[in-house]
Parts: sequence; C-alpha cells; structure tokens
Amino acid sequence: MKEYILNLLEKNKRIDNRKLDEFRKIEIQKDFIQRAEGSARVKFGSTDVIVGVKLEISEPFPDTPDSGILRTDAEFTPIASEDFFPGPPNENAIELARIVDRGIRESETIDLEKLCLEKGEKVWGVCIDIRIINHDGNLIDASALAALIALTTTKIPKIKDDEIIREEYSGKLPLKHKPITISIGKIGGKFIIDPCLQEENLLDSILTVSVREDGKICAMQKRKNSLKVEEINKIIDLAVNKSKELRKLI
Amino acid sequence: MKEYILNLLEKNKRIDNRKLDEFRKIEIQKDFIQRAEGSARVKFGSTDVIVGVKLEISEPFPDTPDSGILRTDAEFTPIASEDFFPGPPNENAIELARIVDRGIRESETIDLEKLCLEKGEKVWGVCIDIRIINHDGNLIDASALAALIALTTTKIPKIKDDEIIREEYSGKLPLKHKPITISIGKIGGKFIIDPCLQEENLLDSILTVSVREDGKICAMQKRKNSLKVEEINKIIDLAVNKSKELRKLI
Amino acid sequence: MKEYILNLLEKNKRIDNRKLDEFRKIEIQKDFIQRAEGSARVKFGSTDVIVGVKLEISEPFPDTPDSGILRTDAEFTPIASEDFFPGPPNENAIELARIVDRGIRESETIDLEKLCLEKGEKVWGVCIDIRIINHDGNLIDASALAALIALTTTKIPKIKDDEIIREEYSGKLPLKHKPITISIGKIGGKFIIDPCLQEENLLDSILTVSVREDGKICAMQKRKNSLKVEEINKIIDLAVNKSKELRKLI
Amino acid sequence: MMKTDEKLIINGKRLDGRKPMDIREIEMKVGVIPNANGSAYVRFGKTTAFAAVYGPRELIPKHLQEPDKAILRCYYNMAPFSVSDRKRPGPDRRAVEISKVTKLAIEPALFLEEFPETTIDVYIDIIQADGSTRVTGINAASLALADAGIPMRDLIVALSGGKIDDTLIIDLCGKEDNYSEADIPIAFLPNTKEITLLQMDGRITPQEVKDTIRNILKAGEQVYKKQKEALKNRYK
Amino acid sequence: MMKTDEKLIINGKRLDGRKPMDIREIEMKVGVIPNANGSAYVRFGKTTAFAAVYGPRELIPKHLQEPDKAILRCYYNMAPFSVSDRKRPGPDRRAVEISKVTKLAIEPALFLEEFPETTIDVYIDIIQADGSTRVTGINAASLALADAGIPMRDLIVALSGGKIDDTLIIDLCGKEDNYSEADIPIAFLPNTKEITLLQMDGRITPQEVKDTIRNILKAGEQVYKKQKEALKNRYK
Amino acid sequence: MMKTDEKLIINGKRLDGRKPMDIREIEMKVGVIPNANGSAYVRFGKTTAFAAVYGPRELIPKHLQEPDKAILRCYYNMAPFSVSDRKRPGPDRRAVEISKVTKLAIEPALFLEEFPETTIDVYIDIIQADGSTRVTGINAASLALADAGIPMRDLIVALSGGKIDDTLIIDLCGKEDNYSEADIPIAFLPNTKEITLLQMDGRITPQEVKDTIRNILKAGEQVYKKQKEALKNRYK
Repeated sequence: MKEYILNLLEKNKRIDNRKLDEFRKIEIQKDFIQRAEGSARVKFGSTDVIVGVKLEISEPFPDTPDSGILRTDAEFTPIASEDFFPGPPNENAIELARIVDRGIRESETIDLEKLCLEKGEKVWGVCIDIRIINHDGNLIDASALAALIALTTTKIPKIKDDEIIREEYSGKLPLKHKPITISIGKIGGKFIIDPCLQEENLLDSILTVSVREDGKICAMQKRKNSLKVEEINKIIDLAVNKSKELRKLI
Repeated sequence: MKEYILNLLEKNKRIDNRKLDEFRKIEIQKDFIQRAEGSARVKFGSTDVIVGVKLEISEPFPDTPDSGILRTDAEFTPIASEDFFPGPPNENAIELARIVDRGIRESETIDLEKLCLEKGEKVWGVCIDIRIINHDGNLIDASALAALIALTTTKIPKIKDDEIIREEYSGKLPLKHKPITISIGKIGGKFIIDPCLQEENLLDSILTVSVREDGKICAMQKRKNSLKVEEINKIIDLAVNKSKELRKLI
Repeated sequence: MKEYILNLLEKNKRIDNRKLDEFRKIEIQKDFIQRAEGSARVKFGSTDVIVGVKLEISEPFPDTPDSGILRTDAEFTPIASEDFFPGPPNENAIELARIVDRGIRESETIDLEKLCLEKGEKVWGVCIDIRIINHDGNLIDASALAALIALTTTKIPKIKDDEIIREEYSGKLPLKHKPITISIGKIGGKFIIDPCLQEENLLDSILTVSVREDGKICAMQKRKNSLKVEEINKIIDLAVNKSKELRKLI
Repeated sequence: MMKTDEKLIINGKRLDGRKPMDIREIEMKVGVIPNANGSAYVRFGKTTAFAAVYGPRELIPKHLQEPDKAILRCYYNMAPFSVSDRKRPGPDRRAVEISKVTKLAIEPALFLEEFPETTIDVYIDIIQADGSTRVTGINAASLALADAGIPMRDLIVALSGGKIDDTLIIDLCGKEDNYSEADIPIAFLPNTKEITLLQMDGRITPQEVKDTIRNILKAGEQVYKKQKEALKNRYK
Repeated sequence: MMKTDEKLIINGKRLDGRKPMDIREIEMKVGVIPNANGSAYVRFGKTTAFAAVYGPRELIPKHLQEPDKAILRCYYNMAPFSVSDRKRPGPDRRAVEISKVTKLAIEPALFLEEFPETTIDVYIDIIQADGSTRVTGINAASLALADAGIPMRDLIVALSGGKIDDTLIIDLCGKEDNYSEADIPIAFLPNTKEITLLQMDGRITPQEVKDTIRNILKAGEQVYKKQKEALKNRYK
Repeated sequence: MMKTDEKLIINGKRLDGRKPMDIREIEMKVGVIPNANGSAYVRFGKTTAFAAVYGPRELIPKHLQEPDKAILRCYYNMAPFSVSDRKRPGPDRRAVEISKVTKLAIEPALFLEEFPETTIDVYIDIIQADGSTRVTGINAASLALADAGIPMRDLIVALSGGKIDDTLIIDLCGKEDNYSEADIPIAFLPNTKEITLLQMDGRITPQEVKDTIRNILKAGEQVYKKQKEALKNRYK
C-alpha cells in the first residue's frame, strides 16, 4: 500500500483520486447539539468531529480581570479508532486541543472583553470541547474548522439571580476574527493538503498553519521530522492560499 | 463444592443449615465509633461492615438551596478479602455505595430540608462511609442495614462561630423513613436470601430491592445475568415480606 | 566494592579518605533562583540539591487563624539518578519532604505568627520546594541545610490591592530558630556521618536527628533496620556535637 | 429526585405532547463510524448516543485474557456538552456504575465462549442527554454489536419507565426524570423476555413496579422493530 | 504542634485521669477477620486499629518478585470517620510515610528469606483515632503476623512517649499529641531490645529523649504481656 | 498574549538594553550531573535549564521496546519556584505538549536505529523561567546528548524569535513573551539547516514569519558556537 500511495503521488495523484491540493468532501452540520450553547459537526471525508461550546460563569484571571476565559479540550473517544482507548487525554489529544486553542486565542476570534459580567469577579468562560467520532486523518484541520463554526453558532444564555437560564439566550457570542487552520504535508517532493490517515502515516513532515481573514498568521506547529526553510516558506504561502477556499464554508 | 451446594439447594437446604429464606445470624453494634456523629457495625454471619456518619458544613446544590446534602462512599479495604487491594474504589465498591445511597435518598430517609443552616450558603452535609471489614457475601444488604442504623444513632453537632464543636450535640439527625434493602438470589429454580460468598458465586441472578416501611419500593438493582418477569415479581413480593423481619432489628 | 568499603571502615577509613565523622566538601550558593523569594543550592560532595522558597497568599488553618502556613515538597527529578523516574513523589521523596518539614516546623524556625495578613482570612504561605539535582547519598541532610539557608535568604514580597508584587520586597522572612539535621549511619560497629551513596547502601542502620541551636532535639527518624538504646544514645550525642560544625556554615 | 409544583401531565398529555405510553421520536442508524467493527447512532427525542464495537480482538496484557471465553468490556461516557452545565471529561462514579450494568445488560445476548482469549470492547458515547441515556446507549450498543457481525442470541431492547403526576409512563425525558416519582430503566431480550437490565429508584408500590415492567416489555416491541429496520437499512 | 493555655496535667493526673507512666485501657483480639491469614483488633483507649495479613502469597506481576526473599508490603489507612473532620478516603502523604516506617518497624522481626518470590501484605486500618495511631497499628500488625503463623524472631511492641506540661509521659492521647512538647513513637523487639521504629518531633533535650526511650522500653513490657495474652486467648 | 501600554522598545533598545537581534548572556556547562550519562546546564539571561540523558538503556516493560531502534523519551519539567506564582509540581498540559515537540526537535539528530530495544531518556528541568524555556531546554538536551557520547548528525540549536512594538526580535525574555505580537521558537540542525522545531503564536504577516525564521537561523550560529565551546571546555 505504501509503495502504491507513493507511486501515485509521484504522478500527482492520490488514492482517493483527489488532486494534491484538494480537500476531501467536507460536510458541515450546525447546531447539532441543542444542549450546547453552540455546536458543529464537521466531516472531512470519513474524518468526523463534533465540537460543542458551553458557557459557564467563571472567575477571571487576576491579570485580565475584565476578560472572558477560553478553554479548549479534546477527547479522542475510543469509538473513533481501534487505537484510541479510555483514559485521560494523551499527548496527541492535548496537542490537538492546544493547537486549536492557540488558533482561536491568538487570532482574537472571540471578543473576550465583551464577556465580563462583574469586573474581577465574574466573566463568561467559553469551553470548547472537541470530540473525535471517526479518525481518518487531518484531525486538527477538521477540529479547528468545527470549533470555529461552533463558535459562530454560539449564543449567550440569559442570567437570572446569578444563575444561568439554560436554553434561553440574550444574544450571540461576539466574534472579532475567523482563523482557518490548514495542515500541509510533505511527502517525497510533494506537498499535499488534508491527508487521509493512510497518507498521514507516510508523511515526511507536516506543518499546521492558522491564517486569519486579514492574511495574518496566528499559529503554526511543525508536527513531524524536519523541514527546510524554503519548504516552510512554500507551505506558508500554500496555507494562506488554501485558507481562502475553506473560509468560504463558514 | 459447587455440586454439593447445588444438591443441597435442590432439597431446600443450605451449607450452613439455613432455610432458603433465612438470614444468617445478624449482630448489630451501635455507636461503635465515638468520633463519628453516628455509627454502626453489622455482621451477617461472618460478613462484617462498619458504617460511620460524619456531618460537615457544606454548600448546598444550586437547585436545592435549603436542603442538606447526602453523600455515600464505600471502601473495600484490603483487610476484608484476599481479592481486595489498595487503590481507589473499583466498580463494585462504587456500585455498592450508589445502591445504598439510592435506598436512603429515594426513600427520603433523612429529612434534608431540616438540615439548612443558611439558605443557599450553608447546609449540613451527611457523609456516610461504608467500610467492609470481612467479606462473606451479601455486602449490600449488610451495608444498607448498617447505614440505616448508623443514621438512627446520628447526632447533630453544635456550631459556634461558624465552626463545628465536635462531640457536643444539639439534637438527633431528623429521619422521615426507614428503608430496608434485601437482595434475593436465584439459583436453579430456588430463591434464597442473604447468600454467603460461596453461594453468591453460584447464583444465576440476583435482584436487590429496597422497601420502605409503608411498603413502597424505593430502589432496585439486578446485579447478574437475567431474570424473567414472573421471577422479578416473585422476588419483589418476597423482598417486601422479608423486609419486615429485618426492620424489627432497627 | 562492598568488602573494600567495609574493610576500610574497620580501619576507620572511608573510600574518599574522609574520617568517620567528617563531612564531604560542602558548597553553598545562595540566591540561586532570582524568581524565588529565597533559594539555595547545597552540595555535599557530588550530592546536589536546590531549594526554592515561594511565598503565596493563603487561607490559614481554622485552628490557627493568625498563623502563616508552611508547606514542604520534594521532587526526586529524574535528572538526578538513573533510579528516579517521572511521576508523582514516591515514598522516599515524601519521607524526605516530611522529615525536612518537621525539622523546620518543630524547631519553630519560622515565626509564623508574624505572617498573618488578615486574621482568619489571609496569611502568608511559605512553600519550600526541594529539588534533587544529583543523588550521591545523604539527601536529607543536604536538603535540610539547603532549606534552612534558603529560608535565611527569603524576602517577603510587597502587596498592593491584594495582589503580590513579585520581585519587590517589604522585608525579610522572620526566623526564630535554626535547626541542623544530621544523619548518622551505623555500619559494623562504626558510626559515620554524611554517607555517600555507596556507603548508604551498606549501612546497618541510620538515624536522622535535627538539633536546634539551643541543643534541643526537634526531630528524629530511624530509617533502616534496628538500633539498640545505647547506639541511639551515642548517635544523639554525636549529632548534637556535629550540628555545631554544620551550623557555622549558615 | 427533586420536587416541583409544575404539573408534568396536563389533560393526559406530557410536557412534549406525548401520551403516557408514547415513546419519543426514535432515530437509529447503523454503520456510522467507519473505523469500528460495528457502530450505531441512536436518538430518542434529544437524547443521542453513538456506540462502537471493536473486537473480538486480542486482549493485552495477556494475563487479563480468559482461556475459554471473550472478555466483554463496556464504557459509557458523556460528552462535556451533552448536559446543561458542562460536565468534566472522564468517567465519574455514575458512569462507572452505568458501564457495569450495561455490560450485564449486554452479556446474556452474546456467545462469549466462541472467542476465547479476546476482548470485545463496546464504547458508548452520549453526545446529548435528555433523560434515559443509559437505555439509549444500550440500544445503540445492541445495534453496533449486530453491525459488527458478532453472533447474538437476540438484539437487546432497552426502554425506561416511571411515574409522574400519579401516572405510569414510559421513555422519560430529562425533566420527567428529574421530577419523577420513579425511574425504571430496563433492557431485555425480546424473544425470551429475559430481563437483563433492571434498576429502579423512586417511591412507588410493588404493583406499580410490576405494571411498569409489563408496560416496557410491551412498548419495547416498537423499539425492537426500529432496531431491525435500522439493520435492514444498513444493507439497502 | 499547637499551643494551649489549658493545663494538661493537674495534680499529677492527665486529662483522662492517668498518671504520667500509665497506659490507657488496652483491648487486643486476634483472628477477628476470618478471610485473612492472620488478623487482629487493637484498641488503646479510643484509638482503634484492625490489621490483616495476607500471605505469604504469589507476587504479581512477577518482575516485582525477589528471588531470594519475600517482599513485605505495609499499608496504613484511616477510615474517613476516624477523625473529627471527615478525612477523604485514600492515602495522604502522612499515610505514605507511616506505611513506610511501619514496614521498617516490622521487617526486622521476620524471616523473609524463608519465602522467596512471595509477598506478605500487612494492612492496617485505623477506624478511630485518638492519638498514637501508628503504634496501635504496629501492635495490631504484630498480632496479625503471629496469628498468620508467619515465623517471627519476636513480637513487635509499640508505644508512644512524649512530654506535656514539663512532664515525660507515655501513650499520648489525641489532645496530648496536639499540644505536646514532644511525641516519640517507638517500636521494639522485647527480647533483644532492638528498636525498629523511632520517630520524634517536638522540642526537648537530648536527655529527655533518652529518658523517654527508656520509659517506653520499660512500659512496653505491659503491651508485650497483653499481646501474648491475646494470642493465648485465640486458642482457648 | 496580553496587551500593555508600556513600550517594550525605546530608542531601539529592549527593556534589558539589548538591540533587536541581540541574544541574552549565554552560559553553558556540560557534565554537571555526575550520575547522568550526559548532562548540561544552560542559561539564557535568567532562564535556566538542566538536562540529563540516561541511556541508551534497557526499556522495561519489554512490550514497549522497538526491535529495530531505540525509543526516545523526552520530559520537560518546571520547578515550582521557577515562575512568579508557584507552580504545582508535575506536568501540566503545556508541559506534555512541550515534551512532545522537544522529542520531535531532537529525534532527527539521532541514529536511533543503532540502539535497538533500548530507550534514550532525555530529562529537561527548568529551574528558572524568564521566557524561551523550551528552546533553552532543547539547547541543554543537545549538549547532554553529546556529553553522553550518543552519536549525532549534528548538535541541535534552538532559539526563539518574535515581534514586539512593530520590531522583529530574537531570544524573547518573559516580559517580551507576555506582550509580544508573535513568539516563534525554532530548533534546527546547523549543518543542514533542517528545522526540527517550529511553533508560532501571535498575529503577524507571512513575510514576518519568514524573516523571523531567517533571523533565527543566522543568530543561531552564535548559539552553535557556544555549544561547541562548552563541549570543548568539558575536556580541558
């Protein structure tokens, strides 16, 4: 299989007939979870991710007493792969959550300053929970897209007597930016986007890049082996370019 | 041994000469632990259980701001069996604690509404801790009985300057009901109560039923394999009936 | 090697040419960590320990509402020995932390009553963190000395609007006493101080003694096998005596 | 269970318009997780569960293996966003108990002795909770096991019953569960009517318990039918 | 240790009426846990401990086995209700340290080399705490080991000493422990007077330490006698 | 990253007097932990790291071994007193991620296939943190590996870059990190210019990212030189 995939790539072809820079079929389902303040299910081919956003009344950090709080967690639930097992998040789940979190945090996606309820005492905590339903590669891009879309659907619950009234809302979560996260794999001399799991296992290297709608880079993470400077430069340009395509789906 | 036990049962006999619906010798010792606000030690034959009740000042749950809190934990201490080991509670200890808890909670044994100290701020937390000293079967019935008796002995400590004065008391814990928990095992075509460990291991099925003094059922749990409807109905009637016998011991 | 060490000791000699009651070369470096409120690095030969002291605003214990809090932790970092591994502190690390803590606590080294910020609400918490950098025996004595020296260097941070201003100070941590901890090993009929690791592994027994500057004993811990009364008495006298030597280094 | 002054049944209709013996809208899909040997998606009203089966597969470490049968392991898990107030990830004591009773509910349907030294792992993931999550999970597990081609004596059908406002009902939603006088989750094998899950909490008479069990066995036929349809649709 | 203005000794009598060198009422029973290979119940005043011994038994996983001797494992545990403010279940740092020194206190009495590749597990459960719990636990462990028929050089006798109100005492109760100037738990083998546990905290002179050790060795004879009686009663 | 009104660059000088492309004072020592197979102490300004290498050594349990190569395990850890507000001991999520990217940063420099069935354990201990801790740790690990005599393609050189007050800088200190517009830690093999660590967070243009990478590759030569000197000094 390995040889087969590599030979195809040599001819700029992929096992599922995609072009090197072509995404798999992307399916997006919004408001999948009514219990959550925001949610989205995103499929990249058979990679399947659900993200739910919950809002909680939280204490602000001492150094930002009038800003809301963002927290991102990921569970690689054992339903999603024969290689996932019950237990606390492993280093891959933690890395995924932190990359998605950085993309959102550093791009200033959420207008956290509008989430203060009582300075120094109470702010909204925005909890993003990523749940892998089926793992067929490129979990990070699918999760980042699902998280962003879930945020766009997120409503702020009403508060009465210091208690949240669930499923009644006072407005939408204020967003300032919309970052798109693209991971580009290097395999032989080729660069591919949205690798499926079989491809992912064969990659020489992969670089994840988050791009804001104004073209600024807000997060990057090299995730395998090494890359040359010129390769990195090429990947950055490619990611900026492809992010426009994905952005149309939001 | 298995054959021997089964053959005896065929003749309505048991290895310790009991009748099918006969309890082992039950010994009850109250106020076993002076440090606890309430306590009891209960033996069913050589099954030996100690329950201590501690009262703590706690925060109420947001949805019941003027009600006390109940919490039940069980430790299968490694002193009690060669099969128990140090470590956090396993699924059997958790199940036992939750069944005992449900019997007490659902029967409304404790008058939790009388345990409010300051609405929304402070209530009494009633902590029931079950400790297995020797395991010879039927841990749940012995634990439930010990928990109930411990509650009947429980006194409420005095409070001064928001601090508990331990070992000085302002009154008794207010109780409204007294549930009795009976587990009935099915083995071949026979139903037995209070199985010892050797019998327990041979049971086809077992159903635990908690019965209140007004004859209402307040908790049930099937704990092995399967039962037919008519068997369940028979067990319920038997449990209601035998609960009266056990209730006399309180 | 074992025979060699034992034969040398028979002649009152040690593998590194020390006398039985001679310390290894002791190196002390103060204020090693500018980020900490106090710190020290202590080497006994190639045993290498760093202690940092951090001050935190803490809640006092209910029974001592106007006293500061002391907390001592030790990490046997895996950098220090091929036998140390990542993970929570094992029983040896916990024992070391507790022995050092007792020496400081029981000798009343820190004037905790001067560390009250707001009675019953806020006091200074003094956190001593012991970090083993290289393990070549006698970790307890080196750690206790490093902890004491770190405390002598500790400054109290300024507070503004209930927040700590780090790296600005209002004064020195008030100390009342200075305990010295000496562990004396028994090996054959000999008593040795400051055992290196190779010696430590061969000891018949070892007793740790903390001595205050007024000659009072404030903590002891026998750490291996057994000792006779007369041996204990001899060790206590020796420890009191040698503590004077070590005290000169503070 | 809490108390409420609110009426839960008005003019014979429950809060969501159902009659006492009505089941909520059921959605069942099989084969929804390509990586799994078998999988299913089951929804009762808003209560939504995925189940996946991995195995029979080799059990490591070997000392956990049984020489004469497969080990069945069940894990019930809830998504943090599945409930009103975010739930911390990872199993709590409730989930540990549900995992245990789920295993007991499923085991009688399987021929574990056919797969010695292996494990069959059943994972249930509740992504939205509106009452009756454990029975929804068991229904999903039943379909996932069948989808995995694991030989079964019968499908496992699960349904909850209870009592609200002096009325016996089935298929409790979350609010009914919170304020019910009794909650009785049941699982059974339809062909033999063997009951493999039976739990109860509340305060009702023995006769009401018995009636509820009978009600569930009857209404469970609808769930059974849905399960069979879902399996049939898999191969359409 | 905290300070108090309260006098702990009045007219030569301690709070509970004891003289400085008096031990509280001792109760010792052997064979109290039928499942254990050996077991004991020991009470000093209100301080109450169970101990159970399981083993020598096979140690799994095998890579922990010692080829030439048994492993001795000791676990000291306190019931949540054993103390004034409920203690969270499970071992804290104090319990880990006590488990370690308990193992060291017991080990010299045993012939571990007689049982290679096995483990001897000693579990101590404090069900009520009123000072001196670790020595009470060691006394219980001593009896449980003897009850288990494990060969011993000698029983292990344990007793605490200390200083309150300028007076050396033995067998501290909880309140004395809290306000003492020193607390010295000791265990020893009576025949050889080998001291196997020695800890101390407080602020007293070297001579007072030495005197306390001597006091305990002397008063420990009473504890030794009680242990032997308890073992004799086992076979009455 | 937080915002501040404070200027971080005044008259072309950073808070500590450096120019944008200046590296802080570097101190590097090799062989500082006698027990380790290799070790190093590295300081950039106040940021201080120890690294120790143990191995290649046998990996237990055996089922984790790889038959054709060594396993590389990296652990990044911070002392509780290394930061302003005491950090709880033990790895948090940040440390888990840094451990992972550190392993990836180091692995391309090693010939793991030369040591089948073994593990090479690299432990990094940050004892003082003032920005750029992960690259400081990687530099220390590089020296420790060389000190351990483990064959390497090249040393691994690590350095951070970023942007403050509209200016591209390198080697961020803590305060610059907190208020930066971008933070880009990089590690590379100087001979081949292969980049083995690349992370970034902030908000800058693609060109600024590219420029920063180029700046770091250039300035990294100074770090490389220091590493080689430190290794030379080891044998003076």
